[in-house]
Amino acid sequence: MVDVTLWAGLVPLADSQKHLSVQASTIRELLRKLQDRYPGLEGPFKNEVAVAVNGTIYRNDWSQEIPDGAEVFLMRRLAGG
Amino acid sequence: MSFDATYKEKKLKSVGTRPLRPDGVDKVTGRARYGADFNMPGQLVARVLRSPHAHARIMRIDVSRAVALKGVKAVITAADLPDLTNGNAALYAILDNCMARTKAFYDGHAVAAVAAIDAKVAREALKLIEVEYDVLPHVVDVDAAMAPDAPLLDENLFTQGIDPAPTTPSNVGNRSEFGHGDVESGFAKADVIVERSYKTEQTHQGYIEPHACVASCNVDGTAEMWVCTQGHFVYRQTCADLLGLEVSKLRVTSSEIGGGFGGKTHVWAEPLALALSRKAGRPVKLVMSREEVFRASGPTSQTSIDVKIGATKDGKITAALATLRYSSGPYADSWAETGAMTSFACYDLENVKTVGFEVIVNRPKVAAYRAPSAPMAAFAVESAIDELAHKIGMDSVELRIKNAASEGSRSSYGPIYGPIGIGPTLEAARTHPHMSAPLGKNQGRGMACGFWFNFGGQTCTDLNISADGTVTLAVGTVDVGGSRASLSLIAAEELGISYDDVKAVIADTSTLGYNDMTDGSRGTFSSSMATISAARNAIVTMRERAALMWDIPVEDVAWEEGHAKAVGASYDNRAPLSVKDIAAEAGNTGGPIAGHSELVADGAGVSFGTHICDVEVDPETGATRVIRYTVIQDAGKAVHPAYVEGQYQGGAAQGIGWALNEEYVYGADGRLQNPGFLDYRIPVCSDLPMIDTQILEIPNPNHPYGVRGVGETSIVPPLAAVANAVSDAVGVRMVHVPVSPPRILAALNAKAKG
Amino acid sequence: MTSIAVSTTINGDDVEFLCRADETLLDVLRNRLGLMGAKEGCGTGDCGACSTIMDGRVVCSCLVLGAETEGREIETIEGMANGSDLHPLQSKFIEHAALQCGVCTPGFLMAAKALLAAHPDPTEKEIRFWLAGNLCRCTGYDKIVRAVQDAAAEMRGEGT
Amino acid sequence: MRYERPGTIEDAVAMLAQASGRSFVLAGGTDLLVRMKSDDFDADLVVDIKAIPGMDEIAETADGFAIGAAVSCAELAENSALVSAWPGVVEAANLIGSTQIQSRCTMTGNLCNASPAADSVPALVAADARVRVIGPNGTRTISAQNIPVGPGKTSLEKGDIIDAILLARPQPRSGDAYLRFIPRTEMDIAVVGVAVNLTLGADGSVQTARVALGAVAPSVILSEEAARTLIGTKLEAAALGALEAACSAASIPIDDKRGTVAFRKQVAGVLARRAARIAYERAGGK
Repeated sequence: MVDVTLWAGLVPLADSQKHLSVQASTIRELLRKLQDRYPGLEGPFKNEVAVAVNGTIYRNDWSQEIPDGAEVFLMRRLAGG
Repeated sequence: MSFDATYKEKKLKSVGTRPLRPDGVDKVTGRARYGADFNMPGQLVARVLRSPHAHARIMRIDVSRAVALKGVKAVITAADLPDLTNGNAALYAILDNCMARTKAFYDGHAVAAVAAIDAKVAREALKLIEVEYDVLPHVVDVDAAMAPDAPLLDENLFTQGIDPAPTTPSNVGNRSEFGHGDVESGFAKADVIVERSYKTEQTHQGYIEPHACVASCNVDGTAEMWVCTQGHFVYRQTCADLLGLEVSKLRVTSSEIGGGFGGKTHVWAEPLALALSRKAGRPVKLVMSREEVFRASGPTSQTSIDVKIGATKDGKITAALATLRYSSGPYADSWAETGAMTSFACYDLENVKTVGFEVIVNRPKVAAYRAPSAPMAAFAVESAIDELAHKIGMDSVELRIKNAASEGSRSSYGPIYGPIGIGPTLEAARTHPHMSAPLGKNQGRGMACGFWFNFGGQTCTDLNISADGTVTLAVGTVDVGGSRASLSLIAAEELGISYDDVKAVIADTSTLGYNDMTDGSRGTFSSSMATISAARNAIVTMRERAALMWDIPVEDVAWEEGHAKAVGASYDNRAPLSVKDIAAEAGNTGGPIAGHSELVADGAGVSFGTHICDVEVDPETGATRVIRYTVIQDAGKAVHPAYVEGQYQGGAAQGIGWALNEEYVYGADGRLQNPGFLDYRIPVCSDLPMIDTQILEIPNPNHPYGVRGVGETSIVPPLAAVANAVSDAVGVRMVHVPVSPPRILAALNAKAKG
Repeated sequence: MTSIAVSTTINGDDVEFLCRADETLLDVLRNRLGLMGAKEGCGTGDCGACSTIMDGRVVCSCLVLGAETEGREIETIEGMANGSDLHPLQSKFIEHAALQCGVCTPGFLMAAKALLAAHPDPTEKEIRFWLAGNLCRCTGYDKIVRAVQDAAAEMRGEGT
Repeated sequence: MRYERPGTIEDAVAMLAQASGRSFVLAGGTDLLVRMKSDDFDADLVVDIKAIPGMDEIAETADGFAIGAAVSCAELAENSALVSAWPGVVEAANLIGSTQIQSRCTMTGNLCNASPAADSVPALVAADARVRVIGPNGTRTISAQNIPVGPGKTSLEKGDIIDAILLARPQPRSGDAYLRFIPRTEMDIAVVGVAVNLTLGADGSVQTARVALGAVAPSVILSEEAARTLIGTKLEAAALGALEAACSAASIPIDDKRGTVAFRKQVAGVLARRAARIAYERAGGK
């Protein structure tokens, strides 16, 4: 199981839950399962989300594997300069 | 993803050297072509009519007299840009910002545009466009915009992120919150608490080249655009979306770019040039004036930040709290959220909370500027940390070292850190001779840390090997500061050939796959990854070709130091084949040899820097001179150290300007008072000392050579480093950036009065 | 409007052109003569990107009328190299990484050339104040000043 | 817009006098061409005076110096006699703009542009400079101080051209100085500017003083109150303190993008004190 923390903006779209547990081995699987559970997340997941896996932030590489017991944060994608 | 980006330690021959840049000769001879240096046959000149009002409803626009003027070929208003944004609020904001639809939201907001046979006719045509405005009350200040009685920009804006949701509209688009622990109990454990409010003024990236483009729409639905941009693929997508063009039919070529720093990540007038071309049926050149750049491109947020930090007597921070209010121009955005995420990222905190408020005001739409939002947050937090050190009588470097985040710390924005570089930059600062150099009369020293995320992103690269064994490297990330040199070094390293045998170019949108723009410090980080991947793919092909040339199994061909080598005792009389040897035979061994790569470069890794600044302040006038400055930052691996130093020095100089003199000044009428380089005061050559740099190289585990992005972090610490130095010199805590002479003198007078 | 016929010397060559009365030297160079090395960063004499040398003095070409150049000697960045030999300042700018985006570089080179003609051995302070009218937003000026110092030494025959 | 380059001052005056629309004299052009960039600006005639003989010369006469209206500020610094006679005037003129601007800008243009913040004007006023005006009705000589009458406005009439600025030969034991405040080290417009011109008696005490303040009023202030604080003194601390207070009191500035009222008043006093010291030393005072 992976423990996922949502950024505040996503919480209202996920039944007001900030922390969730999901069985997933890649970022893609994780996002798909969350979206299945909470269809409201589909919009933000399209191009607003970045995923921190054990502290490393991924913005595109949804094939990235999630080690068992990893700590995952869903963050807003930010602009750079 | 088949490409293995994991860092592997190895001896590097090309990477880390300082060869001459490939675009150098063009740039010192005047041959390099920037946005305004390109022309097309039959091209028209475009000009944009801009609102003189900070906030006004557009009642009527009559363009008939302009259209009738001889030499005018097209006039457009918002009516020529139908809303195709399909509910995408961010895209709608870009559309409305390009051309005001119902209201002009700031002084300089575009309301109409013309294309004419020359600049003189275009100028006359602007004067013939009649716009009837209903002038509305305006608000430009971030704090004033949050007041309950502030004029509303958008009657339908209800603050998100608040529970229960507000029932009345306001100028606050969103509230965001980050942190962990319990700050109240943390403050209860503190022996010392520092609490202050800070303000930073709006600044501009100040690139020397104004926005410029040449757009050409054809009747068959194809179009071309030459433009100065940090991301021609992104400009292509945005323009196609706004104008209803097919993405692949719009070919965008990036010119040489005369500076961007985030300001050329958004489109401004480019869609107008395309719309004018479409209407006129001729190519259109649009070059913004310097005044237009200041009034109508994308400056930073103005901010107002409260910070409270508590610590024990021995310097352990027990709680940290920040409330950050960032202006975003007329459209709600997420700049305060970024500030809230970065503000305490340097520290290992048990109890931390940050709250961000996004505030809309009658100023231009905010754009990214080098580590956007982080410098202001760092100014507030690093000023408070500095004050805390003074209050508990601890050295400010020691205090930071004691509280610095390290591997395993929970970041203030959520995740737990992997290996990070804040500690080593602080250790380097502690032992740097600058820290212990004596100071003279009226001089002060300040230091500060800074954090930025750094990005990777979608990247595509082509590496073509010519018949003579030389290599053309086509990349899709715009070169803003020497990346063609660093990427050539990477290709040379990977292939085992000479740097001089590699020629890197920036490909246009029709000749290479999609690339994200050059932002987030990603240019060299991600394109180097794609270049390594492309080179490795080319090596696979070259091994196959060598096997054919030798007529041996490919498994028996190894690649070492730029040569194919036959491995095994039976081949020991064969001389290795160089890239040149293999390339010469390419026609007969399967055709051209190339390596391609499409990947997402992820895992850029967060970045930290520590700066030290000495100033001298004239206590009678407040005049401040920076007399010594040192930048310490982790580069992972400096591919071309001279251009890494350049990034450190350039970011520091921009931050110094922000700290001392740069600011947007608005009149009571809501008009920008200083839209030019005369009164928007960026540092000139005589304002600065040499800027010393120390490059740390702690390999990034997610890049084959350990490279990290280096472009942005250097602008994060200077605001606080300079303000701390000034505060040290004058003995008064400076809380309003820029710490301009009138502010310093006012603070000194207040102190003298007690 | 009647155009004005102007005869002038640009980079040693006799040049004749027609321009309107309100056209600047920068407009003429860029739009009529195809000499695009001078850049318009501000149009008001504040950034120096359009610097050219007129009768031996460095000027902002955005603040000179085309018509005023009758009988003058103009030097632009396009004439700085001697054929295929770069001027020492040009070589040193590349060598010292004294440019990033490069849009200010032609202006800096023109101004620095005028500096070294007037002061072959300038101090760092003299360099910085002479070049204060040339804005650079990329480099923080550090490497530019070093490149000028090094070029000056080479031009004095002190080679490095 | 018409561009003319007459070869005589008479032709130039006639062109300007007969012009029907808005007409301008062009010398260095560093202000005029900036104004021309504005969409709101229109000119019908520009008269370039640089082809008129003598306009580009600094003439040294028995009475002093006649600085031609087209002499660039860079050229002022290259005239050693002028620099040694009026160092304050030359340093003020040399503070205008960048190296590039110095190659073109002129003191006469700085005066006629009538900006309250013009750097050379306080120095000219402190030096009691006069200007030679040639107009349709002949030649007259008037005080430089009387040329600017408010921001962007001069007392010159249609057809008038200033052909030279006249500086007297300085008195023995005299010295002048100009200081300004800008936030950066270069390229800024003065937030405050102060010029001081002193003549000392044989005993080293100040005999005559002229103190001119720039950027603190619609046009330059020649403060007699400030001058009086120095007369008879050797710039002792009390005298300098009185000078500082007098200059702050005489300043009637505004708040704008370049500075605040409080800042300008305070710094006017500080700069006056410092400029007075420099002028005093240049006059041979110790």
